[in-house]
Amino acid sequence: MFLEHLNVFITMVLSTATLFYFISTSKKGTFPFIRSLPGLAAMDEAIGRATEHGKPVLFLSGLGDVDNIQTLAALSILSRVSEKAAQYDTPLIMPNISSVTMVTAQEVVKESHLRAGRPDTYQPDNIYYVSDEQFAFVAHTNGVMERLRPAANIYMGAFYGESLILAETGHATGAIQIAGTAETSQIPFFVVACDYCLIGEELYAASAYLSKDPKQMASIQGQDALRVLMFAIILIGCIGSTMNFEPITHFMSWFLAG
Amino acid sequence: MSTQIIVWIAALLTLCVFSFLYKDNVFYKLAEHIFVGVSSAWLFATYLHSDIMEDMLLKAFPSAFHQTSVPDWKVLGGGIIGLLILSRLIPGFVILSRFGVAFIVGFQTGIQLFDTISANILQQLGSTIVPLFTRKPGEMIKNWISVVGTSSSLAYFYFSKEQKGIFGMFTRLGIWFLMISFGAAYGSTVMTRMSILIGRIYFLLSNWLGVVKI
Amino acid sequence: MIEKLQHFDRRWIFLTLFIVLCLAVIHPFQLPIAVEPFVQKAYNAIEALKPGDQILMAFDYGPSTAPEVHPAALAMLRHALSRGAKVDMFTLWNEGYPYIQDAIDKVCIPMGKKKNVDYVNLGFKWGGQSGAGVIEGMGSNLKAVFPVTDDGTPYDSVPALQGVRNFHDFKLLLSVSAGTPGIDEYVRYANARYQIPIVSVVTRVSAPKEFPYVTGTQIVGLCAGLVGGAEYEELMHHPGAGTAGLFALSVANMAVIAFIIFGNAIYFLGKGTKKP
Amino acid sequence: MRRQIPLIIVFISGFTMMLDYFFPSLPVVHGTRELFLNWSRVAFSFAMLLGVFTLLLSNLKKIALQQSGWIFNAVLILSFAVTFFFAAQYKMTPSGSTWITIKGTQVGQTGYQIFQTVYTPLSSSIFALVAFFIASAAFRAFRAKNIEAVLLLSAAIVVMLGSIPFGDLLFNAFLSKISSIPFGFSLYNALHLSQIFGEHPVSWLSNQIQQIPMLAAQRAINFGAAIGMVFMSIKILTGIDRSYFGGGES
Repeated sequence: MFLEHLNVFITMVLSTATLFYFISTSKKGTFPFIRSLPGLAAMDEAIGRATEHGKPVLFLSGLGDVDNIQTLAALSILSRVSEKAAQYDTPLIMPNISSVTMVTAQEVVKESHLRAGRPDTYQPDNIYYVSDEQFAFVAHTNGVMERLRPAANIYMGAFYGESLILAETGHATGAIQIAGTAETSQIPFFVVACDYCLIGEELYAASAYLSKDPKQMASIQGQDALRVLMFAIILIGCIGSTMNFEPITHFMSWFLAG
Repeated sequence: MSTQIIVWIAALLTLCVFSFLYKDNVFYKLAEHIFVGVSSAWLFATYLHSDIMEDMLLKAFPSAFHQTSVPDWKVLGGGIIGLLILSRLIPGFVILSRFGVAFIVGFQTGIQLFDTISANILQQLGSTIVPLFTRKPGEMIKNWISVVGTSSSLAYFYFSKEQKGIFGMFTRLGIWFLMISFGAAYGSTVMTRMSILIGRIYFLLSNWLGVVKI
Repeated sequence: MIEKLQHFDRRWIFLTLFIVLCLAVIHPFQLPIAVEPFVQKAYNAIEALKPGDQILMAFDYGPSTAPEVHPAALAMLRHALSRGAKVDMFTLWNEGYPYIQDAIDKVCIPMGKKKNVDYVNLGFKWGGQSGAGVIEGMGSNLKAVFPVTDDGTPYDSVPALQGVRNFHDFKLLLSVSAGTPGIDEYVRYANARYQIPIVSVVTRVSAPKEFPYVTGTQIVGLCAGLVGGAEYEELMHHPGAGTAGLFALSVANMAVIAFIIFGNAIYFLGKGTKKP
Repeated sequence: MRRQIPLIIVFISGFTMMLDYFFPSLPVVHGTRELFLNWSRVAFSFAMLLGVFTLLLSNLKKIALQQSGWIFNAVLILSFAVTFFFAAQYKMTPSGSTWITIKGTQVGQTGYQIFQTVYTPLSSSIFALVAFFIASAAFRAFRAKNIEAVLLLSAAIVVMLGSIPFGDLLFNAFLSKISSIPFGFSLYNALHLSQIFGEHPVSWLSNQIQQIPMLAAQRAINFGAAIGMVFMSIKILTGIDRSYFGGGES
């Protein structure tokens, strides 16, 4: 039982340890270098453009419910986007496919308005539920894009078959489009049809990056450390397997058994 | 041409949706509002039956459904969490709705965390590891491409270093692999999406107009 | 001229595509079919079933994806039943329910198979967005998740389900999947925990995402989309909806390639004129 | 303190699942997983009530205020009411829920018919829009502007050709054309290309692209996404990331 999942346990302990190690170093005042992420700079610009044209910003957190980590990352990004929008006094519209996400997003946006010092401009009606059906949600969102002509469309979270419908309709309405998803099958469509696309892990990194919280930034460093480790495992594993060196191959087949 | 009213309704709704391709119009708007209404009602009704009735009430109060099984009060917990989330409808109770969300977030995160480590990291790493030198040249080329492809693409996601110099070249290679994969994925999706459109066209030409016989 | 083409209205593309596909549907041609290795693997896995083996079949798709995956689902069901396997069908998608009925009408009944003896319709079970609960539940205790079959027969009185408790009693999980919950969840919750081999039918678009799991022995065979269905029908020598749709699909692909070439032509011609 | 309670709930429920994963036979956690999953299913359905309530409310408001296009809001309310009236009439049979109609009447059947006549075609028609957009996006964005774009579009074209029988037909026709040119065909022969490619060279190439470089890149994306998810999960469980609750710094 426990021993059966020992490898999973080790990986988890290792990840947690790296995270807390980098958090502890970050407190000493070392602010890590993080390479620029596509679209994050454009996000402010897009909101600014929406303000100039007096158009709203459209934010979608995907089809996931709050039981999907991508949705939580999206809500985390929403928190920063809506803060910016509140500062600029630009309305942010967010149709939802799930009631629980709607509730949570309303909280997020309300808090952002508080942080921006504009609690009076918070409009709960702008964050609303449409339908639990994927394509009813899409049909509605398409209509919103055509009728309200938002100047910026931000798609973050778990998207599925509808990604291209949204992105192409959005393009036709002339909006700046910034997408981010970890759904491997939908990344190509966002890459092709949107102006900027956060690929896979960049979605999670963006949510940490935008928070400007040293603890969150530390997690990006932790992710990188884990990546280096994976790289090493691949390298050592491949060499071991080429030379048929038993200690390595045995260890790998135990550790990577899942 | 079909004489069934349901086929006509379905066909006209299909055309209403397709009219959006020309531009947003009254017919699309009509179809959109019908769809939102119908779908949320339908799903709501199904979830009422399947979850609230069957998964909660039936198990907690079997006698009310003329069943003899032992009542399982624990299942009412779901209802309580649901009510917590609903409580935000009453002003001043917003904090309670957070408790419900917190529960769902916490335990779903807990479930997914370990399964992701196991299935998406460890097992996948296991399949990435291949011998780099073998007797079969074809297999060797394949193995090299996959190892180099995976590791260079993995390097692209490395955030703590500027993509410059040799590292930059390596990540550039990673981007090429990513681009090939996006292109190939796009190409293979064309089929998928076209199948669905063809399904609709079959419906229009065969079930509705009767031009095609299958 | 080039100037005009650069502001080419995309609605012409929509119209061309629609007309071309209508024509292809009206006048189809039979095309030769090459079978992909993953489809062959799926076929072999089902071919290896012995009479009396239990398999689970999940119909996790809806009307929007059915044109793609339903033909392959029917072909596989036909194959499994012809090997004498007992098929227990269910769906985690509310929209998937009618397709079980359709499969029974089109495959099980014409083959003379008996309800609850040769095949079982367990019906629909909602498992939340991720379906984890139901899959987990089925893994430990199938009866707890499906106390009755779709027609109301109590679990214990179904002849086909005698002695079936959980995933360990099944030879194969046949997942026809078009999203979430679907194949990913079965890999994660059913295969990772209970090691049940999975044969899957997926949409073409999600197929590449599953490729890693096919080589990783988690999924033992994979049929991708309508083409996968046509290929499976070819292996079974029983042409159906998959084969019929293949010509129209081919035309559609050629049309998209033509649009790409056209787009590039405009781009390069435009570049030529801009330089001076 | 009020801020802390949700975080404590997150931690406890997450930790319980951890115990369940590593010590499934521990009496304290045994069965909690199934119970929790049942709870969350029920809770989501309850929450849908909230969504539906707000949906109806906002539409009724628009009708009451006679805002522009209120007639469409009326259509929405009407379609909801009619569908719900019929769909809700599927009856609970004593043995569980089935799709059996009330005492053989056709009421429940009508609900199902609405699903088949309205829901199904609308859902698939909207999805079918992707087919049009996939063509227009290919036309617009697949332009050979740089090496990345060239890789993107050539991979797409090869896979598109390779997944249909046309691709091989075209290529083989092309081969028989160049066989009339002595040099072209002898080059093909000299490299033993036909032995590698077989009878279906284009679909062979398309499969290779999908199974080697594409799989490699996708693995990397999956790794990245998984790493990101693992760290996000740890941050959520330990309360470092609470932005989804709307608030940063407690």
